[in-house]
Amino acid sequence: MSTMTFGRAINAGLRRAMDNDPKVVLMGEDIGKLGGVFRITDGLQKDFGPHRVLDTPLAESGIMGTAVGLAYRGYRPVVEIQFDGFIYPAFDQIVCQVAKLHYRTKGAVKVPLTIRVPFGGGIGSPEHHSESPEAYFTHTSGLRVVSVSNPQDAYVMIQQAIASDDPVLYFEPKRRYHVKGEVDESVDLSSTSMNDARVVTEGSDVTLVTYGPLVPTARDAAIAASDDGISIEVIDLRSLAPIDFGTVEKSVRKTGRLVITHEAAQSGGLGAEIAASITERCFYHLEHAPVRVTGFDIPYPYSKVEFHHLPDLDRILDGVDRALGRPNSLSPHNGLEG
Amino acid sequence: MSTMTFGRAINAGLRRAMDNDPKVVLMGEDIGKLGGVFRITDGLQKDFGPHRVLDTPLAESGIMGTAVGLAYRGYRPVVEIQFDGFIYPAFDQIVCQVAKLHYRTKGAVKVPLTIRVPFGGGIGSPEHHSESPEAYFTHTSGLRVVSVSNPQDAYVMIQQAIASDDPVLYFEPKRRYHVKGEVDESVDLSSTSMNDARVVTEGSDVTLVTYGPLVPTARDAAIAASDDGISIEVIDLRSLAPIDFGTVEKSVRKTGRLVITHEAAQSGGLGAEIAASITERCFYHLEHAPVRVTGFDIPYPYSKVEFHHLPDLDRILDGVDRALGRPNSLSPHNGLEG
Amino acid sequence: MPSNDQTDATRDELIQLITPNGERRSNAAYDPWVADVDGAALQALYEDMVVIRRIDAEATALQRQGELALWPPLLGQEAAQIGSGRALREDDFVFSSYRENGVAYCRGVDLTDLLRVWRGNASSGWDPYAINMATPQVIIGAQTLHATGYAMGILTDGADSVAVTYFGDGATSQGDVNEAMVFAASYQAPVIFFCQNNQWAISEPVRLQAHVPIARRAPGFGIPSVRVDGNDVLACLAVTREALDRARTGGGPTFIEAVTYRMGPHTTADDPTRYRDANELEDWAAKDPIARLAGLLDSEGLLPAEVSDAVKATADEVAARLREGCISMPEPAALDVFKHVYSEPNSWLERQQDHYEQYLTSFGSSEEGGR
Amino acid sequence: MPSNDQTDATRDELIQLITPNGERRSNAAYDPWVADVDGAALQALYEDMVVIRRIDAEATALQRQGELALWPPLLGQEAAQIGSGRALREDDFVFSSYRENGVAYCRGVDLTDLLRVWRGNASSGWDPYAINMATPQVIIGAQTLHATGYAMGILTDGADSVAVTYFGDGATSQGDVNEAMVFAASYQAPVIFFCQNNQWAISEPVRLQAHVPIARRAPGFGIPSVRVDGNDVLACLAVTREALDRARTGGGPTFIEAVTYRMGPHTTADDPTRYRDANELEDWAAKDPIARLAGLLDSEGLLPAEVSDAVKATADEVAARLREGCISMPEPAALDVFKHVYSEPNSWLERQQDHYEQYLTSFGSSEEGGR
Ligand SMILES: Cc1ncc(C[n+]2csc(CCOP(=O)(O)OP(=O)(O)O)c2C)c(N)n1
Ligand SMILES: Cc1ncc(C[n+]2csc(CCOP(=O)(O)OP(=O)(O)O)c2C)c(N)n1
Ligand SMILES: [Mg+2]
Ligand SMILES: [Mg+2]
Repeated sequence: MSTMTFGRAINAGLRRAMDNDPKVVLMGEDIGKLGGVFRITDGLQKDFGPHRVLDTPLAESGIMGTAVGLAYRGYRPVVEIQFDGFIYPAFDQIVCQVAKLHYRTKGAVKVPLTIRVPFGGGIGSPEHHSESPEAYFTHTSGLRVVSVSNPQDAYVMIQQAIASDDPVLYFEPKRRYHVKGEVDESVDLSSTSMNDARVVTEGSDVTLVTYGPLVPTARDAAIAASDDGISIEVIDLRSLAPIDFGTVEKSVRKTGRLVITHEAAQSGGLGAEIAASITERCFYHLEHAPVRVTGFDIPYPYSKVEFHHLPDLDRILDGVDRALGRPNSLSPHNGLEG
Repeated sequence: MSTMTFGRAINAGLRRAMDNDPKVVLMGEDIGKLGGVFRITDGLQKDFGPHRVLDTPLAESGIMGTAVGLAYRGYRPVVEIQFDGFIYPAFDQIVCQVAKLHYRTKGAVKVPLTIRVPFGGGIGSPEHHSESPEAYFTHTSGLRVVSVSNPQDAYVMIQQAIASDDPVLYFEPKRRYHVKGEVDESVDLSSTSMNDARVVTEGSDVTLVTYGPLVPTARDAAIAASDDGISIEVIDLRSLAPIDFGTVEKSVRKTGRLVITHEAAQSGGLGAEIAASITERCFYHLEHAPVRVTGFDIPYPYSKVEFHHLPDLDRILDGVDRALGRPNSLSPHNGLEG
Repeated sequence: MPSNDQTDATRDELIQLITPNGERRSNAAYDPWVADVDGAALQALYEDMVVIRRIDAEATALQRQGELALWPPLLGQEAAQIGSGRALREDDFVFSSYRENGVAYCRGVDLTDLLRVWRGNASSGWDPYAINMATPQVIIGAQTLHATGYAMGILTDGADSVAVTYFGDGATSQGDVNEAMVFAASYQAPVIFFCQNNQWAISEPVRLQAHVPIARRAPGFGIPSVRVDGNDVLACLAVTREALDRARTGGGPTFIEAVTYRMGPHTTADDPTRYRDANELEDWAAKDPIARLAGLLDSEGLLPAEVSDAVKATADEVAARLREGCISMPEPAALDVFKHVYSEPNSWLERQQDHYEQYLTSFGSSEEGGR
Repeated sequence: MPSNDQTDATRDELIQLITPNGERRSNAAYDPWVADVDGAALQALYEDMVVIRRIDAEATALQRQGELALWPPLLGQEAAQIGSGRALREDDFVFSSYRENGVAYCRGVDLTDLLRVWRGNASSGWDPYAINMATPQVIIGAQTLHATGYAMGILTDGADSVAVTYFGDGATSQGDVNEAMVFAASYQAPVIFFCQNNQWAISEPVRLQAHVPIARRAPGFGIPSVRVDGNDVLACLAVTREALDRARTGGGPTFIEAVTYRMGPHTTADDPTRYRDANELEDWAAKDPIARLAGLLDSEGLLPAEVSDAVKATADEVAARLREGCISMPEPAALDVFKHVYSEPNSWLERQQDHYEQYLTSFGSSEEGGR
């Protein structure tokens, strides 16, 4: 057990994966000497050399396309996209090649690619640096998508993602990079699966589902709610595609109420899929429609107003109140004037 | 009133828009002399000249990016993407520029761009020629997304899309191009809005929501079901972002049951948003969880098996049975052996 | 050898070893690359070209007869594909577009595998590792990056094989192709960019894509390029061999523009009379790659009736096997749609497959083929 | 005039009119383009460069003091930006990246508008039509296509203005930039590609992006290019004027590579000591664009104390206004997040705004600013 930051845990996981398998190569902009703009790959080029840690030309489609070529040649590339908003030039290669190659070739060609994406807002940056594009990928058959919320998972799941023979998008909540936590580096990788959701805190009144950056916020909400006598079960999805609906279903059968929170825009976001699937699976156990607490249907806004867009503890609790039928912002006469 | 094919109706609408506004320019691959691979722009370059109907180099990002530049200069470009599966190289320009420019510049720059996308399957083509990528765009704030299902709407809505000061993705169900219908070319464009859904057939037992290529299939399902005494209300969404939930809600409050069908993959598809939103809006009126009848979570398959992937009349009726709690494929003992 | 110190005028020069009339033309730089090509080798190249043209004709016929949904003919491009394809070593790896049936033939593709996609029975025809050739790429230009990445892997492995990517004149407009050149130059990857400039991208003439000869593009990225008569099989062989040698010996990427002509439609669904002149077709017919080699062989007494008859017989036999493979292809099973989406289990898809199986069972038909 | 018949060696030549020591160097081809630049004009260019360096320093200071979240310094690139920016006509239109604060200054930008984005108060600073300059583009290379499309519109309009796009050495690797050249060449659009090769893309040296000098890239697309000393304001003015003239008179696009150096960090968040040598910085300091022009002015007696004092006073005054504009910028209102997503009403967003207003009201705070 050692204490390390979130960012350091990913670094340690990458290092372990590279130690274990000489076919693992890292690719990306500024990941070599600089160690990446977030320093996640710090020291790796120095230790593994420029053939294992490649600074690439500034072209995301080029990075993704050459990574596919390396996969054809038997490598396991780990691509860093510098910021969420810069993944789109690579979208064609991801959707048409990375996602489809295994299907296209009836399994002859494997694409064991890991795509690391620092994502989400709250860091006070300009446009394109704070987006949550995960729903584009969870709707893309052939890809796996995970998101991590704490250093231990970050350490383990980056290795599981790299070990997977399927392509995996690995979403890192960049505003949590400096959060510290305990990491057990001796853990057996096969003892857990990145496909399984995790119950963060048990509860009996409401199920609160989230992932990535909002997991700590959700946990805080559960603590705050418990002061009001409300018992929230917080679930960290970890895998966003496929989602471990079994775990969510089990919880909702117990609580009868579901709140989902994410930073991405509401319409067509992952919350829609979760609400729809859980309604399908446990309609008769639901006592209220699933409630979504999400970013608005807007481009990511400038930083002075970003905390309006981002769900926070208060908005989550308001959603919990809605799910419970308690007085909330949408009840009649909610305001001071009311 | 005249009878024309779906494709011809779009051609007539484009011609009308170009006649009315000299700033309307068409761009795309092979749209000039050839008139497009589906002949939708047939004759337009001949009549309006190569400055109004531009054959472009073979580069979708280039087409979209230069269209943005033309919009900056006051033009209203109408871009043709040759097939659904070729839109991804333009994804970055669509998501980061087309969708965000108006927001970015506080309304100073308008992007009255129309992006025409022949979409959907059922035409026996190889990979990348039969996709339904609409959910990527309905999740992208700043865009409007519509889909048309009959010649009259095709004629009117292409003009409304072009007239809109917002960017519009206009999805054309390519397997219906040759379907004929009545088109009233004298219709007043402002008498209808492309934002409104349309009730295709009224019904009282189940609401069946769809758009684009499956509208005729849904209508056929309603006819078939009526033989069994089941009354289906079919809704053609027309606008996919935003969706006219008012119309759907009204219907579901009446029927208490909702079936959604689309060709796109289920997970993260538009059906999820519709199910989630309608559950939020009329939870207490629902007698069954919304049912989705969609494509599978697979890359679009090769043509010999594509009709397994595509929802058809039987699968829709099976979904209707599920929504009604009637015996269906998921009931115990459904099969011959059962 | 092409160099960065040339002027564009020299770069535009078309390498030609056999004239359209079938005369051998000497070229000090490239003759050495084909010095070993004797009469038998020339006859073999001739047979290859005749066979792939026959395959093309047969496939086109199969499409007309409804046995194939679509076919992209290579008619006119036989020399470019055989000349380059026959230069390759088994451990080289090809990343092509959809029109390179001739290259696939050189790689030893099973004939039936050529047709699976176009009959609608599969999304691709063969196991890429079986013949060291990726299956056809539909997204224009995408494969050039795959080739470059593969070549980066060759470098890291310390091997001396080469990745070869084929694409068209239209493809040169795509960002991916240009990014591939950036990466290839930056890492000095052993990759050959083989552009078949067949003058057309569906209905668009090459001048819409490129304002100057395409071969000029690569030197701007630091990649030597060469412009070759794409209807001259010997010249295509020579320039490809030179490029392969450069790549194998640490010299990095090369760009080859093979100037040729698509004599048929873009695909069987296309009608080229809508957009191009009959005269143009005639001009190019006079430069036919097969007639040209036949002329040379003939003038050297290498094409007696027994040889040409034998070639024709081989071509007929191949065509018969092709047809047989086509019509006897087994139909896919319904549940095949779910296979190979992932290599590892996926709960979403398993549930959907499960439901669909139940659905089919409700009709009593779970093992039925396409409906 | 650059031409397609040059060899690469001539293409690599660096156009220079003022040496690093401040001596005027004659150049038969480019002297005529700056024949009208008299002492007063040179003094004005000097003032511009001093002022934008002062703006840069002030903004950097504001960032250090927590008034700005981030700032991308242009330190070292003053000549490239002022030389090109001052060549433009009002009806030309600029599409730049994020570092062209000097160009924006030439376009007459309101000083406070320069800072809105970096203070986090807006997604962009100004109305593009007010100064005929698009707001900074963050997606590397995307703006080059916008410029090309705009230029296509100029052509259709029959106007003689020009679109000018700025981008970095790193950007040349992006597909978009290369596609922009394809389109520009194909339509012969009046657009100038102005690449500031400042040697670095964050931590990546230019040799990773380009294996040969960047100016060689464009001729391969059929676009004439010129390589200019980017630290020489007069040379930058000259080559830009030539390119503008070509574009206005139907000669189509031009590519300019301005060879310069980013003397500061990539942004205030960057630490260049992690990846580059102090020596390199020293070498480039010796070629400083402002010192160089000061040297020339001085040698011609055009920089007496009263002139340099006046310039300094102007710069200080501008800096003071910049600071004042920064700290007195009004805070955005909460509901501004919902504005301008669409130009026409949108039911989804209206509902969300409505709910959020109710939510804020439940705290009694709907008109409050950022929390
Ligand atoms: C990204 C993308 N855009 C458009 C298409 C449609 N398309 C298929 S082939 C083709 C023309 C290709 O021309 P070229 O590269 O010259 O190759 P050729 O067909 O002549 O061999 C087009 C536009 C596609 N397949 N992929
Ligand atoms: C598509 C995209 N990828 C990555 C980035 C992150 N990024 C911002 S600036 C930069 C380097 C740009 O270098 P260059 O083009 O030389 O311009 P300079 O900063 O030197 O002016 C990178 C990689 C981005 N903004 N956009
Ligand atoms: Mg071609
Ligand atoms: Mg730079």
